[in-house]
Amino acid sequence: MALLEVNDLERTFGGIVALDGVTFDVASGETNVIIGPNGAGKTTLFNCITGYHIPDHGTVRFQGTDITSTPDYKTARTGIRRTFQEVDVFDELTVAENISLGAFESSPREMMELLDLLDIHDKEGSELTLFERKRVSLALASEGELLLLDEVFSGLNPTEKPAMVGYLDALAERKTLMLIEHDIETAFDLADTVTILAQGQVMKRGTPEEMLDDETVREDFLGEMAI
Amino acid sequence: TGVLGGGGGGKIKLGAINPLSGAAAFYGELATETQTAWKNRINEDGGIDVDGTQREVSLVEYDDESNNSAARSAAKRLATVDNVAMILSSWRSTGAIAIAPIANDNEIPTFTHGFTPEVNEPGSYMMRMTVSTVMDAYPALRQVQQSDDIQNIGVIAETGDWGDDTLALMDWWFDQPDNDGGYTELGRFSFSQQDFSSYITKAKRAYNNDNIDAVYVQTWASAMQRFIQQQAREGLNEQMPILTGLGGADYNSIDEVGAAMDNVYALGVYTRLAYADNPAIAETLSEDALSQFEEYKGLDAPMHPTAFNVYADAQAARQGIAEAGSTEGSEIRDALVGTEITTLLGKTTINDRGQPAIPGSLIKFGADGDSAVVEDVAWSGQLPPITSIPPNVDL
Amino acid sequence: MSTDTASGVAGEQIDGDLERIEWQSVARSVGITLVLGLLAIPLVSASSYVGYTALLVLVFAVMASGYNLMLGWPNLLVFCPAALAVIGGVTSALLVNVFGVPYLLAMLAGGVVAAVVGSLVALSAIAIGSSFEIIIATLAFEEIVYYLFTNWGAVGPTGISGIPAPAIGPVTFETQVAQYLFLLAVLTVAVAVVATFDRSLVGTLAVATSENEDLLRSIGYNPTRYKFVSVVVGALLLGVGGSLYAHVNGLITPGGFTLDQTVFLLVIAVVGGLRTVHGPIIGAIILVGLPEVVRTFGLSDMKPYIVGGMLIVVVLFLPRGVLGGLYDRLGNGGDRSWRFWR
Amino acid sequence: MVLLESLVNGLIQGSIYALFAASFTIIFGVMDIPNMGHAALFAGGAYVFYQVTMLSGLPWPVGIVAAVVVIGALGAIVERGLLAPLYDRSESEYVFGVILLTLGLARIFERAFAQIWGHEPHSVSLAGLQRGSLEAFGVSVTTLELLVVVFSIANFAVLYWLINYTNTGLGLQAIVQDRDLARLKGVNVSRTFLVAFVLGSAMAAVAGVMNAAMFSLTPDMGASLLIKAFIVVILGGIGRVLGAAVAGYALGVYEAFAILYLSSYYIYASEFAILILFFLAKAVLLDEGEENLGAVLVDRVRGLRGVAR
Amino acid sequence: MTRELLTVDDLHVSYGDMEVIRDADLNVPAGDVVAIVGANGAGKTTLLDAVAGVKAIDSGDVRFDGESIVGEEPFERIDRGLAYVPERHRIFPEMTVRNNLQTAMIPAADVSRDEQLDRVFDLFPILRDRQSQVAGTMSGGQQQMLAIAQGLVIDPDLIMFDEPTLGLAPKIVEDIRDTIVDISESGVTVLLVDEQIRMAKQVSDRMYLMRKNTLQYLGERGEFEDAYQNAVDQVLE
Ligand SMILES: Nc1ncnc2c1ncn2[C@@H]1O[C@H](COP(=O)(O)OP(=O)(O)OP(=O)(O)O)[C@@H](O)[C@H]1O
Ligand SMILES: Nc1ncnc2c1ncn2[C@@H]1O[C@H](COP(=O)(O)OP(=O)(O)OP(=O)(O)O)[C@@H](O)[C@H]1O
Ligand SMILES: [Mg+2]
Ligand SMILES: [Mg+2]
Repeated sequence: MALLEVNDLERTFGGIVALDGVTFDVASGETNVIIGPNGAGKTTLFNCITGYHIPDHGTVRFQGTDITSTPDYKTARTGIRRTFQEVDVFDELTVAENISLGAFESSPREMMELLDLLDIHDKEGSELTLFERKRVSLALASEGELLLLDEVFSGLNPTEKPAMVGYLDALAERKTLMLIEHDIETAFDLADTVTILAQGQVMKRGTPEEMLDDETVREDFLGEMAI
Repeated sequence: TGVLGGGGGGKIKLGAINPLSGAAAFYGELATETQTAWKNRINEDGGIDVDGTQREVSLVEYDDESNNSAARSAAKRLATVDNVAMILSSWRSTGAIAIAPIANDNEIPTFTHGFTPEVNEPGSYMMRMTVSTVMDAYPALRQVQQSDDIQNIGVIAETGDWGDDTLALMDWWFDQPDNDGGYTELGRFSFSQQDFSSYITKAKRAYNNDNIDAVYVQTWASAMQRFIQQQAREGLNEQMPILTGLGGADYNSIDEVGAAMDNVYALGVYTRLAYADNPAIAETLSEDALSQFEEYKGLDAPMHPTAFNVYADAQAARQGIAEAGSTEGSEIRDALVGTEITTLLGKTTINDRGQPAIPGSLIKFGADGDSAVVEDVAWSGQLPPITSIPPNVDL
Repeated sequence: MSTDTASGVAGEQIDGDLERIEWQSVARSVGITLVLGLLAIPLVSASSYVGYTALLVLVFAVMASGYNLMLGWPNLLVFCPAALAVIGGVTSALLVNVFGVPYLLAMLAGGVVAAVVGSLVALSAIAIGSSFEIIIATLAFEEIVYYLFTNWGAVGPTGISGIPAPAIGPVTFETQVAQYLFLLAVLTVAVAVVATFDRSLVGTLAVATSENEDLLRSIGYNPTRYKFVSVVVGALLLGVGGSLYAHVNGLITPGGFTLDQTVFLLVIAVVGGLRTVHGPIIGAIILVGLPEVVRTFGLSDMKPYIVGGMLIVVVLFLPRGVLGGLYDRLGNGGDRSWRFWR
Repeated sequence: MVLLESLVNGLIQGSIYALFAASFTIIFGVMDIPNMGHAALFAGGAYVFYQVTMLSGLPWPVGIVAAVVVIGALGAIVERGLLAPLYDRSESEYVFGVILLTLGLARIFERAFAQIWGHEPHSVSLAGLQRGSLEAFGVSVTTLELLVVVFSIANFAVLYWLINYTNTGLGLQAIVQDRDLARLKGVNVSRTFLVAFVLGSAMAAVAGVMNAAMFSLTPDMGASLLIKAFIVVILGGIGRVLGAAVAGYALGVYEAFAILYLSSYYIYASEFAILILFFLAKAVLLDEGEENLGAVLVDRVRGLRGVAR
Repeated sequence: MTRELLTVDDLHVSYGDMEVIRDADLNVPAGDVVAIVGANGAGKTTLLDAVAGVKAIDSGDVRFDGESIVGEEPFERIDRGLAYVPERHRIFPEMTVRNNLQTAMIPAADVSRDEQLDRVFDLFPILRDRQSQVAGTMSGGQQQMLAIAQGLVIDPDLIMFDEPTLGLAPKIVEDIRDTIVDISESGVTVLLVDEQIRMAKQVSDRMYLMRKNTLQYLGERGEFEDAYQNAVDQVLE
């Protein structure tokens, strides 16, 4: 049984169709990367899976249970955690406090060790650099079974990206990851499977290699930089 | 400086709680000025004769900010820190309730302007010379009874205790078998109401449907003035009289209302003094009152009905202290209750509940060109001390 | 342990257990209140007027502590503390006057009724969501409470008077010193409640709701819940405070609990320092005491200038209130709630 | 007949609300400054007018100009000197700060007015407009009332144009949303805010003169209007000028008709109850641009149910 | 000799006690694309903020078209033709897309508004479709496009981009790159801050490295490869 089953999701905002019948599965342990043009509906998909938005139509099942209209704070407790495209941490709390709030079962220390946050455990959220914020928000999101990460690489520089890949690799050993990413190169390094979302629909799913082999995909979605 | 408490041999300490800020600040300022003028006059004359010694008066005044808690702390402070012999004036009703326990516990006779059945219990140290809203309505109701033209009245009253009591009185009055006529409640409004046109529209409709022949409006002076002006502007005054009580509190600005006063009946208790030149009004005032009023005019005190009333309170206080020959609160109270007190308002008695029986008259106004004139005295006599509804005094 | 020393990181700071409340720090807050309160007794008994003022300070400190819970932690701009207080006061006064219920029970009932009403206020405020709409809706609610009470025969515009002094069993607190001690005891309990809330996970989460609700939801907490708890606990304290007010003064009038009173409580809370445990006490001392100082110096005429000027100065130079400002000066963050395991 | 008259009454009452609310809209609704001192500016304008015309005997246009200039300048001082330092604060600190600070100012101003001009009500005459009256269909209104209606509508029209069709208005909206970005995008932040605040103050001054001419002049003349203005602006939707105009008139008309049909105690209570229901309904139905009502409702109900978790 | 449109001389900028930019010199020739690369927190954004006038400087000089603009408010600089697209799609979230663009045009007194709107809409057709959408509800990438459009809409002489491709899909990144080349060819000078470096290399005529608060000149087009490798080595060490 797949860990996450998304079936025929639809979501509109006024006249804008953000999701238009999205169906796919994510197997336990898999790292799935979602790519696609801006406004394709990627973030909306995460919002619908977590219950942040309620889809107009379709179902989301997690570990076999229907969670379609479970509110977000409950899905978070059942094991789906996410980061936001706009990196968010609690500005008035220290790193250690932030992470303690996020962790229910595992020890905050372990998480901080994993993400190299021990040294800055007493910095306040508002004092952090982007990379540090990203790590803290990753830590906040890492308690679940399934982690939905929205553009974790964006804004990181060439030295930071490999480090982030390292963190995600470590997480991927224990968790199932879904990443939204525009940085094709980095994303494909991590991906077991890739999903292309465009205009609210799944265009193609496959391994990174399959994607790179596909002429139209390359042309329409990957751009020359990925080649 | 030899200023001891009420019991000592130095100056007699009197307290004053006046609203110097907040909604009622205007009245508070009048009170301050009047009390100061009174005190200066007394002290120039050598003070009050207390059991053979002439003692000067000193005043300790606090602002009650037109607010109960502040009134209460002020009373507490006067009672416990300043040890005053008496307290003069507190403008508001709920303020009077707030200070009543302090006055009673500390046995400090207190003159208040608030109308409050709650404080008018037997043995109360809270007393007043002012008419209450309930007393206010009494001459108007008599007028309804006597007049052939006015059978049913529409009543418009403030939201709040005074309005409630007015309506309660109306209920009781028209329930009495001897009193014919009736009333219709036309609406309540808040103290700060500025625009009365909707109420007037409603009154007009009732009048045109023959449901009412006049309106009785219960409110304070400024709002009353606005009401009268707006009703006059509707061209309604000629047809439909306005009856109002308000103890005639401050129609001293009638000049500003002018001809709008046409066909208005207002209760004069202290207002009358302002029209003392008018022979018909002078008729209703006693010799004593007139001569004391002459004296008042010689003071540096405001020519305002509220000021007349504050002055009367102070006169009563003086009489009480002199008669008791003591600055002991309980003795002053004993001297005051049931005794005939002479002030510029005329001869008044205060009963055990602190309620006055006081002379008054119902003045009917008319117009002369642009200005208002006294047309008629519709009723004149002693207002009974109504202490509860139904009144336990025969009206 | 060795890793700790190696990286210079104390274990406790990192492995803090959010569910565990540090009772020591709560006890410290309570202790400070109690000791300073008791130290002030000579002042209270020496002059009956200072004593009377001290009673008011304590009553307002209890009410403002409750209000501070709504304002300070989740930053919910609920503008009807006076309504909640008067509900508590009226409930307790009627229970004692009409039904002869023992005072302590009546006081708790006042708190509970206020809390029940507060829960409706909380739910509405949470549903409404936008700050200014919450302000107006709760103001409107306060007006409605005022109209209902003035219109209700049992209360009416002149309110309820002749309310007996607080009592426990056969002991009635008649004298000022006795009343002071009783009020101090209640305030101490209130401080304990606030401090516990502050050091608890719930308090920290309430703060977090004011910062970022979406993030909070994404890690499994429902912000609604923490806002709700803050308002309900706050309402409980306000109700108890209202009951104290009624029984200490012997009188409670609906007209005394309208916008002016709400603003007064707001000013106490903000001047003292929002989101601080002792701020409301400091605020009450300043705002109840100031007019008396003004009176003593014969500056009654100047009072609006003094109070107005003080508000302006506090806002401009001490935005976190007197106590908040002090903590900032001291640089230790004071008892800011989320420092819960330090 | 009565209905027509009530409608007229309501419109006039509404105009008074609207008159006050109009100047308040720009300061509170658009600039997000919950100015508790607005009633003081309102009364201040009237006092300046009173001083200039009634006490100094100058003609009324001079009085109007003086009111506008003096109160406008006062507004400028308040905005620059006291409010500007608060703009950088976090939202809750800002809201509390502005409320408390302007409350303090209101106390000071009210007291100062009372000390200078006394507590007693004064009447002011505005070109004798109170006297003239018009009559149609048996309903009579004074020229002044008509002028007030026209003036408040004109105020709203000007504001509407200013907010939606001018650079200043656009700049204002931008500043309120993101001050730093607005500055970065080239909005002259301090000038725009100053201009708007001064404009709001000056409008309040003229409104105060009219109100005083209609009724009477006291230091706390605007106090009861302030809360109505808050209601009107928020009911109309923060930043929505036309919304505020409609809400102002709706409130006036509601009160005029409520007097006819409702037991009077309940007029205000019902008004407030309707207000709360309106906010609740609005929160449930129009959730920040969401158009999927069903989903929003489900969301909300769930949010509330979550309390019990 | 090319004219220097923007010159920064001996610039010092700090936050509180912390000096973030020390002794920076920068020359941007008219018509060129100049890129600044460097690690996070190096001070690139601060430099652009200082040039745009939103961050006060400690000392040094900033000249635009020969005149010193130190002390001028941002609106004065924009009126001179200096546009700035800040990092991380800063837009006005509660305004419509159209009003966002209108707001950006406030200080540019002499541009023809409708024409400019048309021009940016042609560049980003999605914005034309979404003119009346509330900007904050658009996707991250769409917001970034709007932010870029806000810069272009005033028809500037010099436009500064701070990481313009952040969060954009690869295809759009290429579009943006082409746009930069296009506008540069039409005579607009571009100052580009980019972390991707790859794009900076492709489009720029001149490149600087910002490192530990100092600005280091890397060279002209054609010289980048070595200089870049050097720079990367330095950063990594
Ligand atoms: N709350 C909303 N209201 C209106 N439209 C919305 C809302 N949220 C998303 N949209 C629209 O739905 C579409 C999908 O947006 P979404 O944020 O899911 O895109 P995305 O794939 O994450 O894009 P990006 O890569 O740029 O972040 C976009 O056209 C966006 O404008
Ligand atoms: N508002 C601020 N207050 C204090 N320090 C700041 C502030 N903004 C930036 N800094 C500090 O200034 C330094 C330079 O920041 P800047 O944002 O200019 O770097 P950058 O090169 O643009 O980095 P990035 O690649 O992350 O955008 C950093 O160390 C940062 O922490
Ligand atoms: Mg997205
Ligand atoms: Mg940067």
